[in-house]
Amino acid sequence: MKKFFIALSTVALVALPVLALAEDAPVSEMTYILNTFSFLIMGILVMWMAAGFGMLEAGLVRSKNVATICLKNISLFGIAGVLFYLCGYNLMYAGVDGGYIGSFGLWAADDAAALAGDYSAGYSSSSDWFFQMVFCGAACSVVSGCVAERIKIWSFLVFCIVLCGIIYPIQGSWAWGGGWLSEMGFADYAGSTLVHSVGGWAALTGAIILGARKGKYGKGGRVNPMPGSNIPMATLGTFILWMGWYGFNGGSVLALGDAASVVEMGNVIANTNLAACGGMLAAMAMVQVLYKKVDVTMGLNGALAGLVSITAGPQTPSLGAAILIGGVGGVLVVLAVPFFDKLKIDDVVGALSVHLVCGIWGTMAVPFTNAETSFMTQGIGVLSIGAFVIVSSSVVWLVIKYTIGLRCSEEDEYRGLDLAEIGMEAYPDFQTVHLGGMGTAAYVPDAAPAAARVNSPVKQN
Amino acid sequence: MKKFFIALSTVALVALPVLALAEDAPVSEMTYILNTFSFLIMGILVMWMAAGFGMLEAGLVRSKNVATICLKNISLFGIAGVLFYLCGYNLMYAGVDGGYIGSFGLWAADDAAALAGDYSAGYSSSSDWFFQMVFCGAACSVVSGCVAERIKIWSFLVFCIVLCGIIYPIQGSWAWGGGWLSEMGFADYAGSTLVHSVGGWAALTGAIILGARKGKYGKGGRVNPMPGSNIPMATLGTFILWMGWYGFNGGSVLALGDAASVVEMGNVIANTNLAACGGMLAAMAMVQVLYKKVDVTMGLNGALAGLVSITAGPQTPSLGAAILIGGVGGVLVVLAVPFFDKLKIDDVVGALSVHLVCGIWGTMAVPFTNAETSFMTQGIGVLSIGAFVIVSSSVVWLVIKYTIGLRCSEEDEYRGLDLAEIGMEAYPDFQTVHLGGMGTAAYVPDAAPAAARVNSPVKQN
Amino acid sequence: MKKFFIALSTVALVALPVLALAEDAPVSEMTYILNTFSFLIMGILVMWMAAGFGMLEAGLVRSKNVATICLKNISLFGIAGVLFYLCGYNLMYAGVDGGYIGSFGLWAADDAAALAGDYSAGYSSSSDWFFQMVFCGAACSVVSGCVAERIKIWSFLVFCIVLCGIIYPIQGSWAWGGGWLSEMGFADYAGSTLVHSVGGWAALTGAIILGARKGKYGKGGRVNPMPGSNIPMATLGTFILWMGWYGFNGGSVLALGDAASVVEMGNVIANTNLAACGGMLAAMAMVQVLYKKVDVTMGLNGALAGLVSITAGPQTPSLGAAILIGGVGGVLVVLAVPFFDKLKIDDVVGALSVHLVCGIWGTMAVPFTNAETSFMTQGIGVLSIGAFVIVSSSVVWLVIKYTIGLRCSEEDEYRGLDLAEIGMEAYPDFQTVHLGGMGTAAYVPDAAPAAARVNSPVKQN
Amino acid sequence: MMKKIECIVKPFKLDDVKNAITELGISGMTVSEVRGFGRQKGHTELYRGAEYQVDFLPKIKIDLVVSEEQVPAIIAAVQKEACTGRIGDGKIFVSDVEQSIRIRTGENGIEAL
Amino acid sequence: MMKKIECIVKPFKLDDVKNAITELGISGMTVSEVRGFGRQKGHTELYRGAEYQVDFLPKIKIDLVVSEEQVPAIIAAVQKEACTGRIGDGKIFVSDVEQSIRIRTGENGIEAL
Amino acid sequence: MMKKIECIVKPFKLDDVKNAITELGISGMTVSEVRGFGRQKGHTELYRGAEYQVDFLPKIKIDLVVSEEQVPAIIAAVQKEACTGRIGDGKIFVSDVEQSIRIRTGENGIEAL
Ligand SMILES: Nc1ncnc2c1ncn2[C@@H]1O[C@H](COP(=O)(O)OP(=O)(O)O)[C@@H](O)[C@H]1O
Ligand SMILES: Nc1ncnc2c1ncn2[C@@H]1O[C@H](COP(=O)(O)OP(=O)(O)O)[C@@H](O)[C@H]1O
Ligand SMILES: Nc1ncnc2c1ncn2[C@@H]1O[C@H](COP(=O)(O)OP(=O)(O)O)[C@@H](O)[C@H]1O
Repeated sequence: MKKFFIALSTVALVALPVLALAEDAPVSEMTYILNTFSFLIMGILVMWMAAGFGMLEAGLVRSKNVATICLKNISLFGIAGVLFYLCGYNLMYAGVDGGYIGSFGLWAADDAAALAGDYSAGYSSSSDWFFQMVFCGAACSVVSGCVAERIKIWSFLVFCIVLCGIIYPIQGSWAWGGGWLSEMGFADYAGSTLVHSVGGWAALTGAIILGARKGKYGKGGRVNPMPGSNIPMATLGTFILWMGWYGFNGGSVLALGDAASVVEMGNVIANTNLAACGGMLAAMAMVQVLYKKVDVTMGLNGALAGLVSITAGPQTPSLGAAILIGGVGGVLVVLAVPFFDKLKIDDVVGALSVHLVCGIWGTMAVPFTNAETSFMTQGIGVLSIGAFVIVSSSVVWLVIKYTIGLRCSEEDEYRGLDLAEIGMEAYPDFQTVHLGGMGTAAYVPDAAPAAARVNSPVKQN
Repeated sequence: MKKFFIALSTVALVALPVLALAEDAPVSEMTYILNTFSFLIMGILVMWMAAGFGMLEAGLVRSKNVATICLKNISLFGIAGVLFYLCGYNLMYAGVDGGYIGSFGLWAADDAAALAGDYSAGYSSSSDWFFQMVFCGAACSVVSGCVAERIKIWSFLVFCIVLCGIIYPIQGSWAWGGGWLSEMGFADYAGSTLVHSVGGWAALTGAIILGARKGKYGKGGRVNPMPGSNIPMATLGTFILWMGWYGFNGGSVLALGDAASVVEMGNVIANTNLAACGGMLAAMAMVQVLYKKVDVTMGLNGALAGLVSITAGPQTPSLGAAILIGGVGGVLVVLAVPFFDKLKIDDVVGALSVHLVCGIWGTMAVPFTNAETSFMTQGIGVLSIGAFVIVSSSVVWLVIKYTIGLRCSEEDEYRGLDLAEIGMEAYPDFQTVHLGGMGTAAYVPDAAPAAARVNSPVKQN
Repeated sequence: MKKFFIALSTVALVALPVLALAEDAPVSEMTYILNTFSFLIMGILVMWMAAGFGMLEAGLVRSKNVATICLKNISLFGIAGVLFYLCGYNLMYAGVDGGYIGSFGLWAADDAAALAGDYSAGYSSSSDWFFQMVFCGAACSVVSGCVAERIKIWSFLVFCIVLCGIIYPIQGSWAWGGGWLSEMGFADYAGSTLVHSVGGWAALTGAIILGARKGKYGKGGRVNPMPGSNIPMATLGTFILWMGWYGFNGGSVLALGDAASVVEMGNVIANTNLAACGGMLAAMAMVQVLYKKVDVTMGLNGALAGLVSITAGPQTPSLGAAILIGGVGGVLVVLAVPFFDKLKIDDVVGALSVHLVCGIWGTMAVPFTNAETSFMTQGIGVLSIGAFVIVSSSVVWLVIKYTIGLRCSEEDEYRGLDLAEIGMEAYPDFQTVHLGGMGTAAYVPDAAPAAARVNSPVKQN
Repeated sequence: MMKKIECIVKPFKLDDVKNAITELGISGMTVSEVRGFGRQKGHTELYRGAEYQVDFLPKIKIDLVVSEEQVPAIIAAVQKEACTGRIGDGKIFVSDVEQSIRIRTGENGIEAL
Repeated sequence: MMKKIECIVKPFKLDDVKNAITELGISGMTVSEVRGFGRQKGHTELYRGAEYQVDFLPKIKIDLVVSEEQVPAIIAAVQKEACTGRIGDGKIFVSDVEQSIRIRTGENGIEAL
Repeated sequence: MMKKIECIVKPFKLDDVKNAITELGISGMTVSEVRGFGRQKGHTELYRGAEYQVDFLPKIKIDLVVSEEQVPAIIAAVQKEACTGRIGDGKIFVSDVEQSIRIRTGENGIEAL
């Protein structure tokens, strides 16, 4: 229900008796300023998460696909901005009224009332647009990591256009836009479901329709690891995401102009932080126990898992509960990664385990600490949004597949998308290791149909 | 005219009828606090751009010059701070009064009035100093990328001292300091001209006086690419710059203490974002069409081009217009890069195309959406500042050249500045590729006079 | 005395006559909001320093230990969060009352008063908890860099638990918690002593008890450099730290709700910046003079030295004095690095020189610009905290050493902790240089007892 | 007599070749990354509006020192495994080795392999 | 008879040498990065207040297998192109190769080159 | 006659071997990084829940071209310095070199070394 700001008062949605009083008071200029400023600053932090996803993914793909993933991550953010202006915002927020969709149309700022001294809107319209837009970008970023290393760049960007312009806003209208799920009481504070699992479902259908990277799954269920090329970059990405998440959740208070909001913001940020701590430490402990080594990428994923888990309800738990909610997320991610591998769903960076699995967990965990929500309603939200995204994104992936094509050629996959699509190497000065047998840049040929290879004599390597 | 804060009211410069009323009201303590806080937070974001330039340039130079460019980027920011204290701020803002220059002298904070309860200054003096100082650093950063890979480090830093201490503040006084250009009505909201093209002009004269890197231009007009060594780092740099730009433009509202300012700030940030989107997507499309591949560095440059383009007037366009203004910038950058190469002006990171060309474009584009400006005045501003910087920076470059020397020896250039001047490698653990024929770390000897080589028998490689 | 917020008034500690008036006024809701928001935003910047330390250290260790240092840096921040909740905050702030220690117990938010309209607490409790917690993380980060490349990861994390949960909060209670040092008038504005030199002392005892890396010190006092693997990453880390430091010092005003606080915040941020500039430029000049080259890592350390130096008193100096205070720090660091090497105390990233030496210097320099402090009291603070941390951390290090062990085996040290403890390479795609004679990944065998080598036949390389 | 066999193969064939060789009972080899120039042409790369030719392609060189009688079997195995039928599959060169020493034991000749 | 020519040259000479060799009609070569130790002394580097000597300098090794009669021309070409007249220009070593196979076709001897 | 000595050693032994060789009056060598496969087994790495075997271990190859009479002394020196007594210490291979040229001067044979 959050994110649908009721303009009469900045505090209408905060269920605290003391505020009954405030609800009738007109919004003051100071409140208007602070609410707006919060949207802008917190929105800037959320934008920063695009860089975090970019660095995380650049660190976790092999060096031959690094430039491509960089380009994807920055250009999807560009697409999110343009599409949210062209149709996304209005589809999500304009006249949803308990229904299933907003209206089509360019978005335009309108702050005439505020400039005339009526601050009842609560915040400037651009600041709200900006804050909502950056969330849309985050959903896209989830997809890019999962389908990396084999998808054609323009095909991916076309998918992003539809995701940002149509899929994300329609489902978003159901809860945050004041649609049917919001009426029902579905609670997703900052987007465990609306952002993370939406990205996750779209990534899941994409990964299935694309298929696994060549050589990832060997004979007899063998999983061939394809280690990421730059661990400190992945760590930096995680730090950036962690930082940005303070804005993601903290900004979702949607107000700063009264004491209750700022108290809530403090709680949200403290809980967000401790959920990340819990997720990371739980994942590290789990990996140490299971594998006798601490896989650093699992630790990173654990932190993100904690963050995703708390996102549906960061305002209600105590700090201890936040650690637990995050911690369960951290455990889930360690179990989910090999699970998806067993299903031969090839998720390059662990996006499904982090964003989809923990997005669901986080949403379902809300009723533990929030008496106003029910498992039933939360489940309906998770399922309906899941179903919608699975169907709609599958259609889009398939249309792309049978028109401009989705997957690069096997040769291009072997050479790497950087050379094939960008004509550039990410690290041209460095001698990179191509020793197949070292498991790194491995191309395990048992997965490659010999015929295919013989038919394309030009690009061979 | 912006940046010259008229102390009577925080809103005096915002031309909105409703504010006529506010103009006479005394500045409240809250307004004073918020204005100051905005300067500080937005200034921190602008400072962060120094890191963005550093990472962008570290990613786009060859590995043998990476440590040097890192050092240059962080030390120029140190120089900007010290020089803006020693003389820059006062030259730019103290007693310009419609003239051509401020006064010499150390800057010192003076907030006695505010501490005594008179908030008419509008913000604390240190916060203003800090916000203006970080802009000065940005102008220097533009230069460093363009003249990279061949300039001696101390010579570069000497140039920075003059740029930060003298050239930047003098021209800055003309518009933001309340000098003659501001009286004329020249509009440069956050510095398309005053910051970016100033850096661009200084870089241009530097690049010409220094000459191209050895081997960059072959016989018969052939351009030998020297690819940057670390694309994800360049991408990170672009993300950082994008993030910092919200502060660059958003902070240039110069106020946060009233609703009109915060509405403007929202519009500025949304427009800034969409101009970057437009620039990036236009550049990517353009490159795809021209070269059949998406050059990721062009995409990055496109985003920056969009940002520079909107900077002169981010408050007036609609979102659609912002996309267009940025988009034209993106197209310009794709055309400008080979253009400068044709002129054999060797710009290592594309700083001229981004900051100079789009800085001019952005300034000239203001009248399209801002009725209070004219193409004539804008042109006068661009030309007069251009002329001043060209002349003054040429003098400085030449003085350095004929005293301590500007360019490293050919041998040092071949070995890389990291070994020659820093005595250190940026990536000592990595085996770097020196296969000349691969176009990477290439030293194309047809550009090297044999005699020169024979005369320096000690440092040969 | 700072950091111990007297709830009656947000400005009680700012010694300005004009505020006598304000002291009696009740805290307004706006003041409450702004104070809280300042804690949150500035706290986010301080959290970001954890990433800065991570990148700095990842850049300054050899590639074979990079993944491990990344994991350590992110997980120590997780530990800081959990421990500060479990016992740290209350030990530091609950009922210290001029004494030596607070009380044990979980921390929990309590904002009932504010929600009921009584804003005398001055800020929300979670925001305060968050802001204090991130400082605790910073102290840990100092340790990790110093003892890198040879300490076992779980042993290090156990130490962090004790440091965050017990050592840091106890000594913190003495000054910031309102304990005996604060009663005495000891001044440490943002933690030159309480954070940086605490980390430094703990690192010092750790480095001594661990011993130097194998091969670091050769026969006849020869120092074998082991260059860091990624200079741009180290530079990025420094930029991040610099940025975060604005929050570290600026947030330590502990208030934003009145003009005096925000004026102070402006001064703090400007001084913080110029101290960094001074430190960096002084270190660079010093290195150039001493070694005829500009060692970039010394420049980076110089900037950090300036930041640490100003941290004890960033509110009182003029800008010029801030440059000097930072500049002395920069000189100290250049002298301290070889000094510790002479003592054969192996500090991988220069943490002792930066955080310990300059932490002491900064604390002792406060009386130069702050008449309310005395060298005597400052000295007592430095010595008492130093003594406490030396003793307590030595005990912890030794207990770990004789229980689970502290140092990895010689073989693991040679292979690198990444393979030994994480089972992963930080840069698996890159061919790394193992040419011992190049001084890079060198393992100088004269330091390795032959017997030890023969006894472990399995893991040989 | 001992022979040195140098095989230059496409990088992704390393695993197959290694397996085939070890199946012949050869227990050691030394591998290095090289760049090959040959009939197989390189590719063009693009950087900031300028295209350039990259002539050298990544290849793997496998060095084997073996006893003379093993040579034909090894050649056959390498050729079988490394062959894709397309240009650039690589070469096998054979030359004499006079002496071999195992450093650890000082063993000599065939025993050292 | 076939010969193997190993040329160790300064890295920036690779292009010139490659061009000169291909002009002689040689269509293949294998290149690797090596570090050379020789009369040409290394340089000192500085790290955090301690200087150290780097003895090994980057060099390029070019391996060519050619027919015996081409050897003198190649040696002459390489020497001409790779020579700067200063210490460290490198070496050319020639040795016997007994057998050559083109993996793709199985061709043998001179035809395989 | 000239001989080529190829030594494959553990990376951290490079310095010692280099020093021992230079003490014998040899003034040049060429070093490259290689990966060795042999009796010394590799190690397992872990990545995101899947373990895998890394078979190839980093080794250093030192190439020396020397006059025939120096060979025994060099072999002895290398063996002494590079030996740790544990599996994977490496090998020394010796073969013929027919001709040597110093590019800078055009000197030939032993003088070129
Ligand atoms: N004469 C040669 N000497 C040394 N190496 C060669 C020679 N000819 C080819 N090679 C190596 O063999 C590789 C493959 O050769 P190429 O001519 O491209 O195709 P093919 O193996 O099908 O003949 C080259 O990349 C190069 O590494
Ligand atoms: N005896 C040798 N065996 C193998 N390589 C050698 C030998 N001597 C020199 N080299 C290689 O040749 C390169 C150049 O040798 P150097 O003695 O420095 O100068 P020059 O070529 O002028 O004699 C060395 O860096 C090394 O790679
Ligand atoms: N037959 C061979 N041909 C080429 N190189 C070999 C051969 N056998 C071993 N090597 C090299 O020698 C190294 C050490 O050999 P290994 O069998 O592991 O131990 P040891 O040297 O103790 O016999 C290997 O890693 C490999 O690089």
